Amino acid sequence: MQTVFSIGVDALAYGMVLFVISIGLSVTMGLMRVVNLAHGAFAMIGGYIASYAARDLGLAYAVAVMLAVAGTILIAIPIERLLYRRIYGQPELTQVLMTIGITFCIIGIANYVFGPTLKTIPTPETLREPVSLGFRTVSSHRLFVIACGAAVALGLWYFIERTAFGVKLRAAVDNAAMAAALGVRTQVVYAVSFAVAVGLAAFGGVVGAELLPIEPYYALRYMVTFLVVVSVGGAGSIPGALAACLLLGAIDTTGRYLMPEFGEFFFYLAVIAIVWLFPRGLAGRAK
Amino acid sequence: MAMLSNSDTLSVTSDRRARLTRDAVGVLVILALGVAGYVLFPNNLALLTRITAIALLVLSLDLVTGYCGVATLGHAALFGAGAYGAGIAAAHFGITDPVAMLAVGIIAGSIAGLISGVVVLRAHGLPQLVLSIAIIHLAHEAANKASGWTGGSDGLSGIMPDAVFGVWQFDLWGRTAYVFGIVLLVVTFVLLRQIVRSPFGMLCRGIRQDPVRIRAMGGSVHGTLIRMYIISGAVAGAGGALNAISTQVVGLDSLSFTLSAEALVMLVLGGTGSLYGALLGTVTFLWFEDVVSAANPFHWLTIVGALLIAVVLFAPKGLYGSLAAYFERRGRKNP
Amino acid sequence: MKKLAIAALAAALMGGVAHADTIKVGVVGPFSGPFGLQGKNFKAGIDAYMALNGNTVGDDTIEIIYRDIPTADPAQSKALSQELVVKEGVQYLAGFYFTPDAMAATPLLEQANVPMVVMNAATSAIVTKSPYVVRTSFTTWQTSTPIAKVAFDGGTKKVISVVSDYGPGVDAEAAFKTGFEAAGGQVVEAIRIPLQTNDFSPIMQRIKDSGAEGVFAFLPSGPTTLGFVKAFNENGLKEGIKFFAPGDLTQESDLPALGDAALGLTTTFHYAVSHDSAENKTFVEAAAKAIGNPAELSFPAVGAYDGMHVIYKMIEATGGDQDAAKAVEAVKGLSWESPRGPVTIDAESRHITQNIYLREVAKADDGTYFNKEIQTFEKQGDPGLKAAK
Amino acid sequence: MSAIFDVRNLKKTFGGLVVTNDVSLSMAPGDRVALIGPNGAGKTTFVNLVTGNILPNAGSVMLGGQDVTRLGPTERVRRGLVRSFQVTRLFSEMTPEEHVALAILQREGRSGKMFASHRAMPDVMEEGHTLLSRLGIAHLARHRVSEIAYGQQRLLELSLALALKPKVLLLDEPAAGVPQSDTARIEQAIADLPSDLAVLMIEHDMDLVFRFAKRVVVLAAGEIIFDGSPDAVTKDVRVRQAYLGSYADARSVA
Repeated sequence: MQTVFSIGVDALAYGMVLFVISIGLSVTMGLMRVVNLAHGAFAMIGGYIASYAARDLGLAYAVAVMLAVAGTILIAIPIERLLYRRIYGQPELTQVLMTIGITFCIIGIANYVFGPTLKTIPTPETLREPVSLGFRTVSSHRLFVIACGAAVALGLWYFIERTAFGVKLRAAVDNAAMAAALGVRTQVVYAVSFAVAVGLAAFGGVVGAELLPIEPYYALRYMVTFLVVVSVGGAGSIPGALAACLLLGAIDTTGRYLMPEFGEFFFYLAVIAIVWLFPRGLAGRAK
Repeated sequence: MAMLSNSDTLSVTSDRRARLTRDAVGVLVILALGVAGYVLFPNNLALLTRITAIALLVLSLDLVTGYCGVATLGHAALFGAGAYGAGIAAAHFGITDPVAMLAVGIIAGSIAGLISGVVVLRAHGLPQLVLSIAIIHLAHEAANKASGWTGGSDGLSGIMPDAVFGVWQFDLWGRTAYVFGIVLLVVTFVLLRQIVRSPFGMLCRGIRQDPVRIRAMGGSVHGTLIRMYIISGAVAGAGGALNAISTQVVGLDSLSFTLSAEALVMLVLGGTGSLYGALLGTVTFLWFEDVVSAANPFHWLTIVGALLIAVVLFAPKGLYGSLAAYFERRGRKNP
Repeated sequence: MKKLAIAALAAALMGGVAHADTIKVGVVGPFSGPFGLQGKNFKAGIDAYMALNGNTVGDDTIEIIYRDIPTADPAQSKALSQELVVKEGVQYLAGFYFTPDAMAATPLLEQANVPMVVMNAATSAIVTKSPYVVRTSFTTWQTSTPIAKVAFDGGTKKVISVVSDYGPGVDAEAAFKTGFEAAGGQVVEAIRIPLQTNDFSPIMQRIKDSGAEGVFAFLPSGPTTLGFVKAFNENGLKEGIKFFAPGDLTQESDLPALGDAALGLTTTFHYAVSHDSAENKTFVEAAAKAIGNPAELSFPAVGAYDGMHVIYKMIEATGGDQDAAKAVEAVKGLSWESPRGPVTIDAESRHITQNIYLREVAKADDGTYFNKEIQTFEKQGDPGLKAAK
Repeated sequence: MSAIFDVRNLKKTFGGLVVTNDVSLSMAPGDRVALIGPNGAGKTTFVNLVTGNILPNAGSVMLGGQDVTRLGPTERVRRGLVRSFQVTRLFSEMTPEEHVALAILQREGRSGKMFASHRAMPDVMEEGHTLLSRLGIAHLARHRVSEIAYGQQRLLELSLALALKPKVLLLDEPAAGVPQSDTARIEQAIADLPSDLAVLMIEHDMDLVFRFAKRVVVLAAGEIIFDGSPDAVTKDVRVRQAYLGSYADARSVA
């Protein structure tokens, strides 16, 4: 029984890490209809900035996180203006080509600037201490990530469903021409959503770095995982992404505990089963 | 009425002639490039053979992605099945005749195509992409687990193909392998030209553009796509077998997500929905990669990335698509 | 071009030098991609050797040609090796980080009359694939066997083994199991985990539940190792369960990222950057200069450095002529003082016989981490070849 | 004459909402029936039920005496129940010639052929050409659909349906979106439809309905409230109520 709880905690923590890192991709893919394979690259940029700020400059963790988010958005703005703007509304395959190209470039530059070694982001003392849950201990960092996941989910939900900007965003997504006719400046809406998505990527990259460490190939290594999680959840749906992350996290963790040899099989068979049952994703909307 | 049917039959024959001419030109271009490769780069035949094998994979991907509109990032499963099929036949069952190995590869590829098709066609769009990713990972893991048969991560070695038709030995310079590959490519290309222009090919293109319309015409969408997937598997399987025969080794990379993604990149680079686009994309990407990675083995990835971005910005229909559109425009301006 | 050739010819005739050739060495390795750091170490080792020993042997100038294979890809390795031989005309093939890449190129050697000097790939069987293969690195069996003895002698009787599910991992598992059970210990469970593993918590739970007193681990360097070691600490396993591994896991370039989590981990390996000898000081100084960032230096560099030593000896013996058999024959039984300690190329297996050291990760006064050598197992051959027979 | 097309007591609910309730409609070969009704009357649902894109909760669809209620859309097409779309659904990168050839080959079960070209099949080419000539678009046979005018696309849509040689034809607003200058062509084409074909046309344009139909069926709120001659329909109290009522509703909403 204790083992079951223990696995449950691990599964929840892993699922939340996946959620925090992937949710930004869900925004770009679901709301902006861009297959953004460079999502991991932006998460990586965030990680590098935070690592540099916290480790080399010795800044506090919270400051490093904020710097990472702001810095990544700053880097992303010209990329959005020059490159992404050309692929809004283009066929998916064109978007794939462009964003893979961007990913390659960012990897190359990161490799050149920061070198190929792993970069860590020093966490404050309080996040390093193990916390006792009675039946086991977990690192407080994991609890922090779970809390971040919950906060992001709520915040994003509020942002999209309850704010004036969210209304504009949804209008622009459903019918860009109509929204433009109603006076919504769709270019601005897209730019802001892109910034939000990139900011979330950077945030996820930083808080998830304990599990998915920062190195130049981060951007490619975890691309598939992000893509799978978002698509299984149904792109653009926050509850869907959350459900997918928790479900896949649970299946992955349990599978790896019960039969570690077949961990990969468990995960991908589960993916096939879920998509088979929900061909549009867990919370997929009909087109 | 008589006049009409008369002129119709006339146009039928002249059409056929025009088509045959165009096909002949296509084949001649490939052959000419093949010979040019042999003469100009006699020391690069191993690379050229590898390009040929990958070209078969990209052609095969074009059949389902370009002609049928199926998005997949797991197409290497078909290629790998062919490679391992041919490799296992040679290493474990003593089937070392290259043509027989090719046949085994084609059959293995077709079966993999059938299985992939059944799974992948269950969903559309992103979830479809994810299904294909799941397939390639499962295939990769399965091959890793079955190391008794596949050699696992060490790769399957001990593939010693006989001489082609008992005459041409596979040599160090890779001449035999190269000619074998080019012949295979030309034969495949001719067959595929037929298929994509046949009623079946038309049906596939129709499905890509509007499956609802095809159903309203009484056409079977799923059945047609599955058939195309099997054909695609045969082509990819042939590519895999060629790779196994020419390099005499099969590694897990031939069943990898990376190879699948690269194949898709090459296809989109060249232009989807055209066999020429698939070929052009493969040659451009692999040649470019070879040149820049030899020039700078440490930072070539950045340059490849820049190339991909440039293609999207300046040739959004892919290299071949944009070239064709350019010439069409010019042709119209000065007829 | 033509003019140049004529000029060269004229120079050769007038100078009357009979043999001033350029001898090319083709080096295949992962110079970009996720394993780019290892390839960088190859280059650092080679550069260091050539900086210290010059780029000529006799009258011949040595030229290195690099070819990149980012991840294990035997077909590509074969194609590139073939290209190196027929197009570039290399007399020696070297490098090879991954076993499948080395294996794929071995069938070429006899036909091409080219020796292969393996600078890393660590599966025992490679040297049996062709009589022209010489290895200057190590095998997983060689580095994993001593740790079994260390574990047993240290009082650990029950061990769970956790390895990544690929060739080297399976080798390590077998090597440890053989050594540990021969000593009288028991491997209570042997787990193979997929290469792609992000979250190790469930594995840690599994280790806890197994009731073992120690864990033997083998994983590829980089994120996987980091994740494993971190999870080992975070889940509180460090108290109570002992950690054993070959030294790949605590390679110097990963230590800064591992940080305090790695402190106290014991591993056995053939080389530590901190090895205390004059040869090593010279080597580290030159290699650090070559690689740029000294923190990136790790074991593939020494494999490459010694590999170059072997190649130089081969060129010396053949006088620059292309004669693979003679070249290989010349280095059989060759002994020298490597930066890692005294080494010999075993005449029978053509694999390197060397000292294996027990090390512990420690923190230096300046806050950096290093592998501190605490015990030496002298003149270790490769037990893997015997095991395979 | 026996019914070629017979819908009995068709019912469909979405959740708790009844969209089609107990609808029955029968047609004989040669019938020209118009189906009209205010917006939201359930016409689209009715078409989807008949073509098999959605399955009914109750009731049956008979085609040529056979029950096809449980068959999928493709199978119904193969048995002679063909529809056209309100908004053209054509393959923008293909030519009219290819469209028609594909439909003919599909009808004859030859669309799976891999090693032949339709252009090398004189029978297909001739039938296709005849069909396109009849609708006056033969001169466009080799232009891409994306390059031809919308009115001509509507004609192609119609010729596609005809190429399938249907027994029952469902025309979903065949003149919708067509510029005034082209409607005459389309009307002519409809008037020239084979006389043994049963045609059900869904249409808003009452002028067209009156010129075309021998019989009018009115669907309102998911039920058939009128089935009779065009003359009688304007005088029917329930029809007036349904239309005027919905007009009043529309006013109040606006």
